Amino acid sequence: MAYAPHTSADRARMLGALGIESVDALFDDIPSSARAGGLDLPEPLSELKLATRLRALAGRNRVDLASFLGAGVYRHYIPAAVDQIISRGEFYTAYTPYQPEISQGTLQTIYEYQSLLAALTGLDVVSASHYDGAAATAEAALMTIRSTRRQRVLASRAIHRHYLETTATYFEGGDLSLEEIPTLPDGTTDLGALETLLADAERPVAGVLLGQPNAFGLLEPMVEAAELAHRAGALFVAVVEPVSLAVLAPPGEYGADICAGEGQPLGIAPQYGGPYLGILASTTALVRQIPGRLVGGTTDVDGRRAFVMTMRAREQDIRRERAASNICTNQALCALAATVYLATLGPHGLRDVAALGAVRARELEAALAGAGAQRLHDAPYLSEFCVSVPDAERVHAALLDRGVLAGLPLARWYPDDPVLRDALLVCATEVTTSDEIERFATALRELRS
Amino acid sequence: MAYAPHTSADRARMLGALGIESVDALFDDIPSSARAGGLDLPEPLSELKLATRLRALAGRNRVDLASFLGAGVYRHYIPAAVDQIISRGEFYTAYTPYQPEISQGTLQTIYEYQSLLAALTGLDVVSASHYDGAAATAEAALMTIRSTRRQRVLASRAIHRHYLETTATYFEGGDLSLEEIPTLPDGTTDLGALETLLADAERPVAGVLLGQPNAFGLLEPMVEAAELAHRAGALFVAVVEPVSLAVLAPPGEYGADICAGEGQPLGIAPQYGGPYLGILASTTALVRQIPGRLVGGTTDVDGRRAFVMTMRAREQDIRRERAASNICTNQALCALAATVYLATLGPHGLRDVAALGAVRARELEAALAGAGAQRLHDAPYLSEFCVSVPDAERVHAALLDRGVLAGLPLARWYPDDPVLRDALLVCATEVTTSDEIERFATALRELRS
Amino acid sequence: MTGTLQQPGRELNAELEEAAHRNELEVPAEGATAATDGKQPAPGPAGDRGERRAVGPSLQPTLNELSRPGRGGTVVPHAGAEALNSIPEGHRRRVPAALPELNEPEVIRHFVNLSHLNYAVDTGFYPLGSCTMKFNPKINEWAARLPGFAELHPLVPDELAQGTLALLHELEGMLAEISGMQAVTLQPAAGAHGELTGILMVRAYHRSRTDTARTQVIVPDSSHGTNPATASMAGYTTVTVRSNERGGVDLQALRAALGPQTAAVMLTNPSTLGLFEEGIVELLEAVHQAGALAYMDGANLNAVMGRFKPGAAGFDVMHFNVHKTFSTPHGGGGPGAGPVGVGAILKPFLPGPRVLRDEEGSYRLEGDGERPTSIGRVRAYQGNVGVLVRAHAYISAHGGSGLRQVSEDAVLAANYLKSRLSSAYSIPFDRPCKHEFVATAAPLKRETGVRTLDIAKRLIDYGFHPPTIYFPLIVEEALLVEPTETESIETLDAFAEALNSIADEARQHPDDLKAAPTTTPVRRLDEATAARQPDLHWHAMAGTETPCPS
Amino acid sequence: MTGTLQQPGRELNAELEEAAHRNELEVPAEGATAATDGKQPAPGPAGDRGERRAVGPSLQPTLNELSRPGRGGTVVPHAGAEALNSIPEGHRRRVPAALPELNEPEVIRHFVNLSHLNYAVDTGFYPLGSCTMKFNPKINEWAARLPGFAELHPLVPDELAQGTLALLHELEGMLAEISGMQAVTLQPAAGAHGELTGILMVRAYHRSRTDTARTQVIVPDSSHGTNPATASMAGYTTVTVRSNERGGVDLQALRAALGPQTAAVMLTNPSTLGLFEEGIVELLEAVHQAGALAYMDGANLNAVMGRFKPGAAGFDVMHFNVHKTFSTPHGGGGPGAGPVGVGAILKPFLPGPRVLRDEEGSYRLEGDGERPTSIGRVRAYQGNVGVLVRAHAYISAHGGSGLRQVSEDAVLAANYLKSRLSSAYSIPFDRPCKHEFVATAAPLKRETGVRTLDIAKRLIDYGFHPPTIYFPLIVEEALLVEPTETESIETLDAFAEALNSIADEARQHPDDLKAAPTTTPVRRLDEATAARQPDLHWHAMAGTETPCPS
Ligand SMILES: Cc1ncc(COP(=O)(O)O)c(C=O)c1O
Ligand SMILES: Cc1ncc(COP(=O)(O)O)c(C=O)c1O
Repeated sequence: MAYAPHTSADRARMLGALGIESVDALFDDIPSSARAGGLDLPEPLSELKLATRLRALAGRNRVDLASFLGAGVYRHYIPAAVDQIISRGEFYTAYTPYQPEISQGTLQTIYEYQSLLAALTGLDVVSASHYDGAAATAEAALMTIRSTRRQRVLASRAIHRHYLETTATYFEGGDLSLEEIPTLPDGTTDLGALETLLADAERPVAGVLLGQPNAFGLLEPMVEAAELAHRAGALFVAVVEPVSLAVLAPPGEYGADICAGEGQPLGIAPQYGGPYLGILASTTALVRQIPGRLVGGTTDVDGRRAFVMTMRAREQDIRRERAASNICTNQALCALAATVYLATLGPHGLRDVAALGAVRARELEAALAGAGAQRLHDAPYLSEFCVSVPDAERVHAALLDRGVLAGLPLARWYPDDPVLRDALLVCATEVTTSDEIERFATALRELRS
Repeated sequence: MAYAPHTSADRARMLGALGIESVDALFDDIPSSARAGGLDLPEPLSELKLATRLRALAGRNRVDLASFLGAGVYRHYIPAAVDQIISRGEFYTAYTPYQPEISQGTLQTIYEYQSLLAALTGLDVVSASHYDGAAATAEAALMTIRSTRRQRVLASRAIHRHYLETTATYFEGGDLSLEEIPTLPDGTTDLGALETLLADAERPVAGVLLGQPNAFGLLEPMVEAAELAHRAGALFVAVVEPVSLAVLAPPGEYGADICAGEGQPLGIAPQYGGPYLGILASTTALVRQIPGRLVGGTTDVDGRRAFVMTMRAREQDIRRERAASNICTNQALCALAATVYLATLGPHGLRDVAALGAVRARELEAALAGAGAQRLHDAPYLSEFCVSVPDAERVHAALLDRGVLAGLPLARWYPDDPVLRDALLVCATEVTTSDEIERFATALRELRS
Repeated sequence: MTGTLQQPGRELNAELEEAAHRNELEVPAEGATAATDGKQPAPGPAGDRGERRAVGPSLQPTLNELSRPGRGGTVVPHAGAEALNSIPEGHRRRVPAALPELNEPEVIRHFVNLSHLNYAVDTGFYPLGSCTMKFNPKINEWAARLPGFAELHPLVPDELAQGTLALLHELEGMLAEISGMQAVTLQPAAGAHGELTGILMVRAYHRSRTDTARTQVIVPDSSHGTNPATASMAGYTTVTVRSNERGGVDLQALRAALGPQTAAVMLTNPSTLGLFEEGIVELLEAVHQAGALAYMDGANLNAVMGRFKPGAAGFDVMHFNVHKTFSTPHGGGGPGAGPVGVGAILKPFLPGPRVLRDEEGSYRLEGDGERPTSIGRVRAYQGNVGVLVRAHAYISAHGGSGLRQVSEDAVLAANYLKSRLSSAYSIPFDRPCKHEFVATAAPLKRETGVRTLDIAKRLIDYGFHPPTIYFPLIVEEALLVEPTETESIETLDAFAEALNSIADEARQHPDDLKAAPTTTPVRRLDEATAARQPDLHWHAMAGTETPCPS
Repeated sequence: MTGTLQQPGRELNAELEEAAHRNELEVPAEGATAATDGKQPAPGPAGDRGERRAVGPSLQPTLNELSRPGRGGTVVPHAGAEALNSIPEGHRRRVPAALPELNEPEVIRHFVNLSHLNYAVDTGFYPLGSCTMKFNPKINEWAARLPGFAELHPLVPDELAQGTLALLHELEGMLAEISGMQAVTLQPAAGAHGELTGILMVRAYHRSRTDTARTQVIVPDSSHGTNPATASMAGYTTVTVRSNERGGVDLQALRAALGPQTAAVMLTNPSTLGLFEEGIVELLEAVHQAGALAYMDGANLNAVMGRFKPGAAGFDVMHFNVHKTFSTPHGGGGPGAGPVGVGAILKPFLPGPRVLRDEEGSYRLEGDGERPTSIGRVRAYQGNVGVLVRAHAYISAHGGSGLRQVSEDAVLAANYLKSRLSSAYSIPFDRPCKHEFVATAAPLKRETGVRTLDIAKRLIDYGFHPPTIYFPLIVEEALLVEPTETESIETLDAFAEALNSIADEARQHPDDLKAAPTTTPVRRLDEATAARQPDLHWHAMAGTETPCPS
């Protein structure tokens, strides 16, 4: 059998030790009416056939287009060091470090992950990972509710659609209320509207969530929004893209109590959606409310510095129904990838990644403007922005045939918005080449002429 | 700088400790007339740019054709386990295990390699690796000369051309004589001719070399050839393909004193020629003549079993000009790949690889015969054979355009042989598919009609 | 939601209390250090480290301690200061993030040396009960890294993603066949995430029938912590029912707890005691009779593939743990994946978007809002696809017969190991187990004072990862042992001999056990201080705030 | 050829003599075991193993010991018995090869655990002199595995191989620029192979001028063993000239040795003492005046890139060690690559086939017989291409300025380390060194009885790989230390402190040093028995001769 080392002699020896003739005897406890007769699945494949099959499937995906698609998931250069480390069996075939004496590798890398993210976010408590940016955003929203004992959360409309939808799904359970804060024509969150929403004394607000950069790539007035939230006794949650934190003000600095985000840009491949890395960080004041694993430094009986999972009474395996979350298995290996990525890039390398993205994006902006597609919004942006393209969905499809993946047609997410319906959300990163930008602009020009 | 961790502060500290102002002072010993002014090379590349450049270069190679090319280098399925192990830094960033206390990993895997090859070849002494099959063949020929103190070696014409040429180059140095034994029309070595060559008492023969399977894929009369060689006081050398040894009689059994071969089929990628694995094995009687590293079992001071390089007085670092060879750095990581490959396949898996090759080859033979290309030789073959195709080189080129790499046109190696000039040497392995065979036959049929 | 704003003081006490209960905060027993304060073999900085590590440096400094201003490689080209001119000052970070500065040689050596401090399936036997630490086939790692899979953006038009969509669709079908469920969603990222997805579907189902009085979820006392925690997250209160003396659910207690207020019963089967629920037929009947739905926690499916199909038996919903049953790696804590299978009545509520196959055999994702009954998204995209590729590969390698053999071998190994341990340890539920079994060291503790924790730590000295301990909570001094099918009989025997010899040691040298482990790079940790004075990230760092090169 | 049929008895004695001379066969000093026979922390099978290994099982059984009949995975489909029907009986293997039977979990764990017994650059400082154990960049590993490079068959028509051919052609140009040579062949698989290639070209050159009286090759007494061994393989006799008191070649002795019988002088520069040949100009003049050719062993090129070009200075031929200078991995002993650069006069003799570029920028391999002056092939195909891809990547990452910096940093580190060791050890040639330097423990040995071997073994306990010892042979109790440029100053300092502290230990606890290493999985080995009773492969094996399943 594929990976079981038992020979028939081994099986016979084990059955002999148990004094039974057949393994069937071990399944007698399944009531006969509930017994299954077998599995109707394709025949087993040898490794050779399996590799052939999987290579063929992978070959049916198209990853060769000039891509300007970001919208929360970004193509970045991943240093070769990352895969060398995360493909070490000592890391990827271990589990939750329950036995610290033989898990210092995992424990210390988590501690380092926490430290690196603390440096990026300016917040002191970083959980060891959540499922993805959407789940982390939902957990952040739930944290504000637990912490304030209020039931209502306000989230900017300009947060990633899927994060809002996921948060709404999570909110279903508790009959909690999630309301959208509208955006201004310049694409940023409407702070006036926020103020009004916060003013409803009947329905006090637990948390206010804004994205930075927001879903349109734009920079939000975080300082002001945080102030409004705090004035109303609410917590402020920043939903961030971590590479941007190399050049943008850290959430801890502008008053965020909690920061959530998608860690995929930190050395993790797109993989059609996962596994990714849910980032969740908070101030020390909220340490007892943060869900997920925390690793702390301590010493062993000889006084040697070492690391251990700590404050575990927040977690489900100890606190059960009173736990801060049901999370158990997390995305630790992705956190390790991010740790290796950040250690390899360093502060200046990460800044270069963010800054090159900004440079490429401006080159893209100019090229598209030259092809008649102007930016949709006025607010400043970092490396992703919206352009106005009449009949955007059709144009997007036509560009595919020319080898260009022209970002995301926003009609998909905002079908009812007359402005966004004709917009493409496009991004550039350090891997975007001038040649690709040129191809995009040329193809667009051709289509429009 | 790319991989040096020194900061300018570090450099200053080191210069300070040395009491010098500039590193230039450390190069004063280069006479000014011999000093170079710098290097005219392309600008340094970031890892991102480097990866882009190399991916582009790799993309200019064509590895997507249906390939029937073997001729000494074979496409085989390489289990994923092989790369997982050989990409472990503990293995590939270590060197020759001079310090056995901290090199048992390398030492034991070499011992295991020796053991596995001993099992395959039926010979007791296996060196830890040579550069490739050609170099191993040349070393084998030199061994026969050292051992017998004779100066003349006979090698079948049906040994891989390049191995013969390499041996000839090695023989240049010592004014040694290398003569070819002709082949019969059935493609095997002419034993009558061998007998005649051996009979020249003036010029006694040190060694007789035959390939099994030979360069045309055919099975040679090894038992008889070995007997003839031994009768003349010469040593007998088998030049083998290691996967075939899963199903063919082992050299030790038919009287080979030495076995040389190319280990590439044992889990090593083609890589346009290297690194490969030169296999060299001999009887115990020749242990003092075998060049290259040997690892032996022993115990440590506590009586614990362990491994160590042994009989090192054959090697250049101890014996200098009297060494058995100048070999120092070998192909250890390739030997490790072969070790993992054989451990993963096991005796039955390796036999299946060889047997599937035979099955596919017969399918290929039938399909090509159906397309009008008949086998050239009568002798039995394992999984590679010659077909007769008039104007073979032109046909071969035309097939490329149809996505078929139709083996090797033998005109390249035997331009003066009127029969081989119109032959293609084709092979099949377990990765050859019926679909590929069909494409070859169809394309050939089309070309000929 | 059950969360309340706790008083820090109260919370901390509660935490310490609970943790102490779990033997987590034990301060070292007296004499615990004695075993290592014999004289070092020799002085020198590595003399004392080396005693524990064969090769190379010992415990690694943290990255910040290795950092030096100005170090670093050139991964990407440098962008000049003007690159950010268009970003308003107020939005900009004023000083560079205090990330460490290292170059690649240091980074690699750091993590390689850290990796050596880990125990893992690739290094040894890891019988962590409830976690199914089976071997992770290497071809699966290769497959997940194929550029066609790895580089695919989750928001590409369907036509660019036909390979992955086909794979996901096939995998859904395979899991449906294995579970006997009608439909499967691959989105959840882990078992607990699958539980939440499943219970939210249950909630949506009852709500769709305007059956809003159902506010409770019933779980057995042997259940995994994620079950009650999930119920809470989904807005339910938890009712716990006790187990009977055979380790099954006490049917009478269950019947008493069931009622019109019951939304669902969450049952782990085989249970976390490693036992198949013998009364499964009656149990399901009772649940359904009460109008509740039956959730099966399928974390332990490794025991019953091809032998029991939860969907066919009548469960309405279940989750799979692909990082357990289908051998995707545990990754030091994750990622895994927790697909959910449902019966017909819950199908309309599956999270979106589903993967659909049209008649010509091409695949597409469901559109936004295409199925209004859906509970919506539970995550941003289609699932932990890189993990699911591995699961697909694993199932394909085995086929139906192979998976059935997997379960047979897992169960056989567990029963064999149980029999080998049953004289030195007490087996509370002595009937054939499934993939795992519980042993207890309670009698040994009464006799010798040695606790399960000590036994576990001592196993480390024998070269083994300890089983899960103190879980399930209902068994005193529990050892939950899950050998899986990928361990050889020689390994099982060696492990049994180790545990049996530890039982002897407990009688003869109990202090040795309390001092264990002695062979590890670090020894027992001061977990109390870790919790009382949290040190959750590094502070000072050489290299902080180096200005960027311009 | 120098080989003679030795009498086994004589040979063995000679071997033991030589090995003993190199301190290889030392039986353990008395008291050597004392350090570990203090009581074990506890009994149990891993108690004594665990003492040395942090995590996981200790020394690994060999594959045959793990083998069990009937085990194994399914890597390829099974072929029935009839598959071989067309192979005549007489040619067939009668019983299956006695390979071990394991399945993948066992294979992986076996090799992972073996890997933990290795010291490597990726785990620690490896200052093995003359070997340039620098860091191996990970991007290079990635590049070499790109399917376009890895899957290319060496005999494909040139049109299918344009990417690799372009890379090889570029690399030849880069190496020509670095060395100042006119042309480069990439074929040799290692330095020694390059030496043979180079000397065979020298031979072909002299022969082409019918200058057949040249039968000698001159090497300095500090030369690497491959130099004289190469001369022998190429049919020359070796003449050794002594070094002068500054570590250079004694020019007078060289002049005396040179004559019409001299084919070539092989000079390692910088030498294996880490010293640049100060008299290089005069030396080259003398060689050429004698009608001989000058061969430079370029193994130590890491010291002088951008500072010295052997070709420009007048060398006729040299080899590179890409696994040293250009950071391709050492692979536990190989593979490396040993390209050879030549000046104009040797260019016609380069081995074939060369890589040619035509005017339109496409590449081709030279045809068979296209250049009749060639010495012919030195191997089957174009070179260790997978290794050369890495070298190309390394050079591309650095550019010219970067390579010059590499050499500066390597030389600076070596001089710094030398200065830090110069009080505790004696430095025989106290002038600025290049990439490495020799220290000697001879005075310390006279004072304390502690030998260089003991110091080396003790360094292991400090967590370092020892330097090369007892080489070059001309320095008594030599330690040849090569830090390379990829080690941080902190590492250099820690290493210096370790060596200095060992010198103190030698005075205070000499027996501790003779017992070292004590922290390794195995301790000093009985090398005499290994040589006297060779055990070169396993014998019995469970699982031998299992019939194939049919
Ligand atoms: C019985 C049981 N249920 C649920 C879970 C939760 O699964 P996950 O850790 O994937 O969230 C686990 C895993 O530990 C488990 O053992
Ligand atoms: C000075 C010198 N020359 C030649 C060689 C031989 O090179 P290789 O080991 O690559 O054959 C070495 C390597 O050890 C060396 O150090």
